[in-house]
Amino acid sequence: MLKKLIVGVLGAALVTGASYETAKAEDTLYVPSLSYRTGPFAGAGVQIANGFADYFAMLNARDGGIGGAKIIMEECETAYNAQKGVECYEATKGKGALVYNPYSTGITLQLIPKAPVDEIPILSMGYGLSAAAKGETFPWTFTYPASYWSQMSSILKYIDANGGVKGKKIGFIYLDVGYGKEPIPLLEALGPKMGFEVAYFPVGVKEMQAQSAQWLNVRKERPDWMVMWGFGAMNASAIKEAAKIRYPMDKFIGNWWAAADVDLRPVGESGKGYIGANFSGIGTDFPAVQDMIKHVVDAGNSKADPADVGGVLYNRGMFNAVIVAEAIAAAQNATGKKSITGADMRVGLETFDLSAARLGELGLAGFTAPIKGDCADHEGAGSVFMQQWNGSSWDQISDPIAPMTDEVGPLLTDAAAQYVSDKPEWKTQSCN
Amino acid sequence: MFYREAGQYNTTYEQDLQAFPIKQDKIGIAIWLVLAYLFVPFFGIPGLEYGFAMNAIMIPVLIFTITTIGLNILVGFTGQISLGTGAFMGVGAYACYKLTSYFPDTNIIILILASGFVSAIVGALFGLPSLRIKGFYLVVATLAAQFFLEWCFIRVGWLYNYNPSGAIEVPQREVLGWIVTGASAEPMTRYLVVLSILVFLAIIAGNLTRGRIGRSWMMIRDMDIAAELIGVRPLTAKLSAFAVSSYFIGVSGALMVFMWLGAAEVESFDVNHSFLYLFMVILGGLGSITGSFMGAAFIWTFPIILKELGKSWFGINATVMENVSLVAIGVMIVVILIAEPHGMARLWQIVKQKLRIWPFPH
Amino acid sequence: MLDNGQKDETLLQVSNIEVIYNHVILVLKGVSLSVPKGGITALLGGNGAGKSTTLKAISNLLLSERGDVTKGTIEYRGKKVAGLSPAELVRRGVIQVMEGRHCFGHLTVEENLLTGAYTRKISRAALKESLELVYEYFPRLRERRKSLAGYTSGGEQQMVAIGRALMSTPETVLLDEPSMGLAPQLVEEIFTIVKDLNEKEGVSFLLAEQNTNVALRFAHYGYILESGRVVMDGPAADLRENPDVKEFYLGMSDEGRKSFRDVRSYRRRKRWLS
Amino acid sequence: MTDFLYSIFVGPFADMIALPDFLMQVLWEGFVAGVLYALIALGFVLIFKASGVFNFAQGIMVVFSGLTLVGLYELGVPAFMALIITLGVMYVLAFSVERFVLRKLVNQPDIILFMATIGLTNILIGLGQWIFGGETKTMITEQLWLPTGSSVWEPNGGLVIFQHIDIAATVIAVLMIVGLGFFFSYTKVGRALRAVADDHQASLSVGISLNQIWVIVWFAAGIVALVTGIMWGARSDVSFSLQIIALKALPVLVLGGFTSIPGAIVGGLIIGIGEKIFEIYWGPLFGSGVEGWFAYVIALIFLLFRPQGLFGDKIIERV
Amino acid sequence: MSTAETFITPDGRTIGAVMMEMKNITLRFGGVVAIQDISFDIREGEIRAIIGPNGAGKSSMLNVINGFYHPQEGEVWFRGAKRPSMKPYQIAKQGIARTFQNIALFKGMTTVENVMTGRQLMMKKSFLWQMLRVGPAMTEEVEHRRRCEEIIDFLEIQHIRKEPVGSLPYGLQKRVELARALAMEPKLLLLDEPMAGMNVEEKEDMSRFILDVNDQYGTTIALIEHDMSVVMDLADRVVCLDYGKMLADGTPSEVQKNQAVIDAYLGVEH
Repeated sequence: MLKKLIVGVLGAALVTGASYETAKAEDTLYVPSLSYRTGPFAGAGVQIANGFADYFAMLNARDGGIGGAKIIMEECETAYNAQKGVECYEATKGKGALVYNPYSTGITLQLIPKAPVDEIPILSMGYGLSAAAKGETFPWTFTYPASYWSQMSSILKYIDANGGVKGKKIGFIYLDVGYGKEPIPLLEALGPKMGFEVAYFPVGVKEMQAQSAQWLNVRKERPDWMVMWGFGAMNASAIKEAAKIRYPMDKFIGNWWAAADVDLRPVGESGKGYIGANFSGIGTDFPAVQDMIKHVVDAGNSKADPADVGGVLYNRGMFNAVIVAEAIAAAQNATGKKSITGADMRVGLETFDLSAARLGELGLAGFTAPIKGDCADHEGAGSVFMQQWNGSSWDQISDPIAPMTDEVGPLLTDAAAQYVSDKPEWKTQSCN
Repeated sequence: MFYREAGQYNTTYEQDLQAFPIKQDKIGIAIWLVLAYLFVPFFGIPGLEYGFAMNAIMIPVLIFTITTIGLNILVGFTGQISLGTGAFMGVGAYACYKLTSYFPDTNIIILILASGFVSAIVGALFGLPSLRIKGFYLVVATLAAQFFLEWCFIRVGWLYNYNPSGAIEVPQREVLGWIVTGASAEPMTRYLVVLSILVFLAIIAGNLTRGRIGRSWMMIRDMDIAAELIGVRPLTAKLSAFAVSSYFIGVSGALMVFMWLGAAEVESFDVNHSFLYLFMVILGGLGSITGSFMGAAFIWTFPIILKELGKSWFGINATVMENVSLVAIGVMIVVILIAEPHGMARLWQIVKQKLRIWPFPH
Repeated sequence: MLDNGQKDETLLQVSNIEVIYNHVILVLKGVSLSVPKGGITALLGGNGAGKSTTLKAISNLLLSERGDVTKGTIEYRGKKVAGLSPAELVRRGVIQVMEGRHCFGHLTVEENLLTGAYTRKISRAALKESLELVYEYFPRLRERRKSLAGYTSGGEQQMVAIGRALMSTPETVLLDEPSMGLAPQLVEEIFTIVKDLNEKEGVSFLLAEQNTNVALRFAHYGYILESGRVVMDGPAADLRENPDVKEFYLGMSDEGRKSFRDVRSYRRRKRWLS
Repeated sequence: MTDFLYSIFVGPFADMIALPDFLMQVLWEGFVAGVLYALIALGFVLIFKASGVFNFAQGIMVVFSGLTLVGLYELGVPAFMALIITLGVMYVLAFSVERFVLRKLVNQPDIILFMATIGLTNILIGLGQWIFGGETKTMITEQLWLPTGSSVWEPNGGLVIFQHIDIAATVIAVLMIVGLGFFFSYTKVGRALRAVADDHQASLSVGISLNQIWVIVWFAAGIVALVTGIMWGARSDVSFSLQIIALKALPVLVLGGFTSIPGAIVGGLIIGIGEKIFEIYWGPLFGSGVEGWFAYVIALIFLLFRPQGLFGDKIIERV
Repeated sequence: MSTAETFITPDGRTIGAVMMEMKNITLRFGGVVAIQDISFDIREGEIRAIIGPNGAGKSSMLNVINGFYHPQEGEVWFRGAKRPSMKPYQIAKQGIARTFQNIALFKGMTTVENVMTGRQLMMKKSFLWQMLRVGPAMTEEVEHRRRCEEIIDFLEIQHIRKEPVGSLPYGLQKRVELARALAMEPKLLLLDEPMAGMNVEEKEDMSRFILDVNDQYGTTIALIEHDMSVVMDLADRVVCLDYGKMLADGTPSEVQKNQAVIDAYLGVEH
């Protein structure tokens, strides 16, 4: 018994060692995917991971990779757990990882200081630390297409355009962890300026599915608008509770992690009218998505349920892959190498330019607003559009709304300064 | 054959009271120490990439060993079940974070060791109910600690310096010119620091458990009423167990964030982690310091090994293996409890017994 | 009443059993006895002599206390008992009344009695009939049928325990220490009922008892157990007259016995010599 | 200072009086939550009474049963067929637990058994995720003929909303408790269950098979878990995060006592209503989110004064 | 009974002054009366037996003496002073040790560790020294270990010194328990059925140990025992309880002749 165990362990160690060797073959691009198909947020994690994986599989199948180099995409299961996140990071970084997409604010925060040391950039696409949008302070971190603060400012603009924000009370219901608390400084800064009042409704991770107290409080506070920073099982529960207290759905806006098909499907008809922010197109009408269906899904190489293809989170996972792929291409152009490094990738991300024309070439015309980043701007001034749930699917109801860059920018600068204030050794870059 | 104590006699009580009275054990420990101090820091684990071996295996395993020893003092030696381990680690981590911001120039290792005292106080405070209640009721009390503390970590902004991200981020600190915390710290440095703290604490744990105080804990565990009638003060015994246990756990929490994770929010201290540490104690062996090493190493590396095995041998994806390892650990807990409640430590002893008489069957 | 000469059918035959608790503690070291049909057989001895263990070995309740019969056999009506569950034994007519009046305290007296019929698959009418029979023997229980067993007196609890066993229409009852903690008159009362049951209903009893005096007055045959061994056995009447029994168990006469006080020097010497 | 005292001792009550309909709503929400806590606690009590096992896995059993039901439905099994199969699964679970865990751990210290049920929790989480995936699933409320929608009561211009599913949950919980009560009081097996709860040895001696009884109680607890899973799932979907909420049953038990069914119910209602009231009216003083620990801290304080719970028997220690 | 400072037993042994006096003790559990209005004393240096049928309240009485139960009524006097309500560990400090009816050894420890627990109260070295386990802590540990080894030697259990007590035979466990109590160097030793379940030979051994302890260390002993021959031989005075009530108190021969005792316990033909 014991002998077998020892043999097994030794064998496993050898195999583990061996598997590191294989990844370093010629002309490949290694992209790790820190996914979570288990754990409390698996519902969202599965969709994102599928979209992310399928796009690279499609590129490999259709174009033979990027610039002639095959993409090796490897998933590592984090279960949305910070400790497992470190393990995954360590397990993959040695294989020539180009970029990390942690998909968890907790893991992102852990990786931010590591990125400059290991010289592997982080792309926290629409999550993570808002301040990381400041490229001068955070040379290695990117938040394309927008930071949480930018998103919140877009949402405020939407509210302002639909009945005005002045004198209104905005209820902010959020998952009571780092992620949910991110926009609070912005709300507190903008509230007095724009003349609105905020009521906060935190939802503990444990109470994600028992929110009746929060919604009773909503009933008591009677906010004019509700904005939600939720995730996972919290979203559907919140919308259900809102329906229960008969909160008007068209005054209830979820951020881009609280406006997916998986969130609204359980709610169904009673969620009709609920509004969500989004930055990635919905549906399968885009040629790129069609290619994915053709080359990957129909070929049986996808883990995704065909019904989920084109869904909000699937497409977002794909969009993440698009950004990575475009940045790789940019890096290849800049360096002239087929096989690039993490440092090259950073250059690619800093010269990232997803124009409307390029979107068209990619088969994603109208999928998202153009994004252009540079050395100083790591969020690309991304716009969000609003979508509304019609009881069974999402309809886009607004054009892309640009963030209030003037308002958000200084706040981001302050936050970035605060982040490095107690880190004397922090490496910044100068962008002039 | 290899493990015989024949011919070794202890002629004084001092000799008999040593931690490892048998010569082979002394040699064994020496080999382990040489490996840990001279081999691993330079070569990592053979067959594994160095950074991975250090950051994903060695450092966390050492840190969790401290946690496990701490929890074992409470559960294994004193018989008081706690499901608040995760939160007590959090107390250590947040305490250390606050200390670093108040004393930026103090040696970080001293701060880490000092932060344990904060969690020791908090632990003793939440241990107070154990004087009146025991068994499952105490489980509920420790859950109260767990959830209340978790709430504090979120709600009390002072704890994370009102950081907008709500997380604690580790500053870079140097000791004698070596960077020991922060992302720039070399894995080797961090490993050696953690290892030394572990060795130091393990010796203390070993000493305590073999002496008067350890006996008073075990008396409470084995038969609290008899212990009281023989003259153990339940107050002192239980609270000292809670305090010492929480000290270890707090130090390990500080180490976890400062030497390993680099940044942490409340998720790293939630109740699921409390279960994980309890599993380490049970599988390793209740009431065994050696077992704590085994339990921590096993529970931490098992899913990693399983994941690799699944991927490279059977082509099974990580998701399935994640669930398989959940089930497997669950099954192992049940099996160990049925077959050998003293866990892997006891199995190891049996192996040693067998070695002692090898090659003869009896 | 069983006449001395009359040799009846043997119901229970225990041959040379050894019992170990927790794999280490040897409690019985070769106990043999037999219980004839229609008799009251007494198992006598002090605390810890192994009386209860013997009964539990027979009724197979040992397993639940980590005890194990490691040697010897127990046969009931010629069939080996080993491997049968306690429930199966009850079905075959062997039921134990446990020491210390193990009543179900949160059940009423009547419910307690009803649990005795758990193994029987019978109609309500038959159940009622059995209940009536028990109440006939224990009129006190009829009065208290609705009260919780936990609130009844020690004697009543002992009656409940015996009555509950009767509900299974047993052939043999293993009765463990019925007199424990009871006032003398109550002991008398209970033993009288036992005798009645034996004579009128034909129930055989194997009785473990510390109170040698009472036991020998009501039993037909007795075994004396000491430290897990049968040291003496014989018809009750003979045992009562036996001088050793008189001295050690009936507490009479004190002559010719070595005092425990003298043991010191004697044992010391022995130790030095050996 | 006076402001502070006011906000603790006067303000909340003034709020309550000012909006009586809102108070009603709070009480109702608390009541429904309490019913669900009570149901989980009930599962605990059943098992604890009969086998002395403190079944930590009761919470995950709720999730697992709900997940199995919905998972089967999603695989195309008709709703009621899925319900029956789920019952079968819960029976198999009960049987396996008795066969492979309880039977092997007879006479071990309680704490060992407790830890074994934590191991069981891990197994069920792994199996559930493995077979049915980790996504949040929608309870098949309508397919099981459970009501949806709500009714409104408007006392003096106020507004109190009653969800039909909540009413149904209450009714079903009451029916189930009455049913269990009947089963325990008037059936042979029920009597045997109570007998086992009182005294294992004596039950064995009268021919009650403990193994059989354990299967029955674990199965009964499984049924209770399934009902809880359906009701809770209908309120807020089935996902693994429910497991942590299910831990709230522990403070409920502390309040009610581990062995008392009425205790579980009363304890559930006290915790359910208490934490809602506290969260809504006093929560803001603490920065809200107090629901997460309120129940535990109340239980902790309660433990210090009455360790045996509201309905438990006083513990006399012996040597 | 004489109230003089000392008196001579029929065996010719000299018994000292009253050490402990129980005055009108009543103990109830809920509604159940375990001990009802019982008074008796224990004198310095004597062997005092408490007899009575099971459930008579004997063990409860020991539990009152060592402070585990607090009687609702009555007083306990110890060495001429009324004893205030105390915690068991405080009473242990006064020099009262005991063994238990259902062996209460620490099952997770070895024999020598169990015996060492008896020295707990005498070990003083601070936490810090304990942590380091060198210098004074080690000296102390060795010193007490030596005393324990003496007791182990005295009770002839050297061969099981390093065995976990859980796996020892019953008789040896009883002996280890006695060793543990002796390690406390008690002034009053309470023995709860020290010979239950032993054969004659083991009983003889145990008798010898009890007498030696009484003799060599001058320890006062109060014991509960069922085996009447042992009681009659060892005890200087016997008190007989029945159902919480006192039946008799006196020398063994007096008690043996008492009609109430015979009726309730010893049993004789009617």
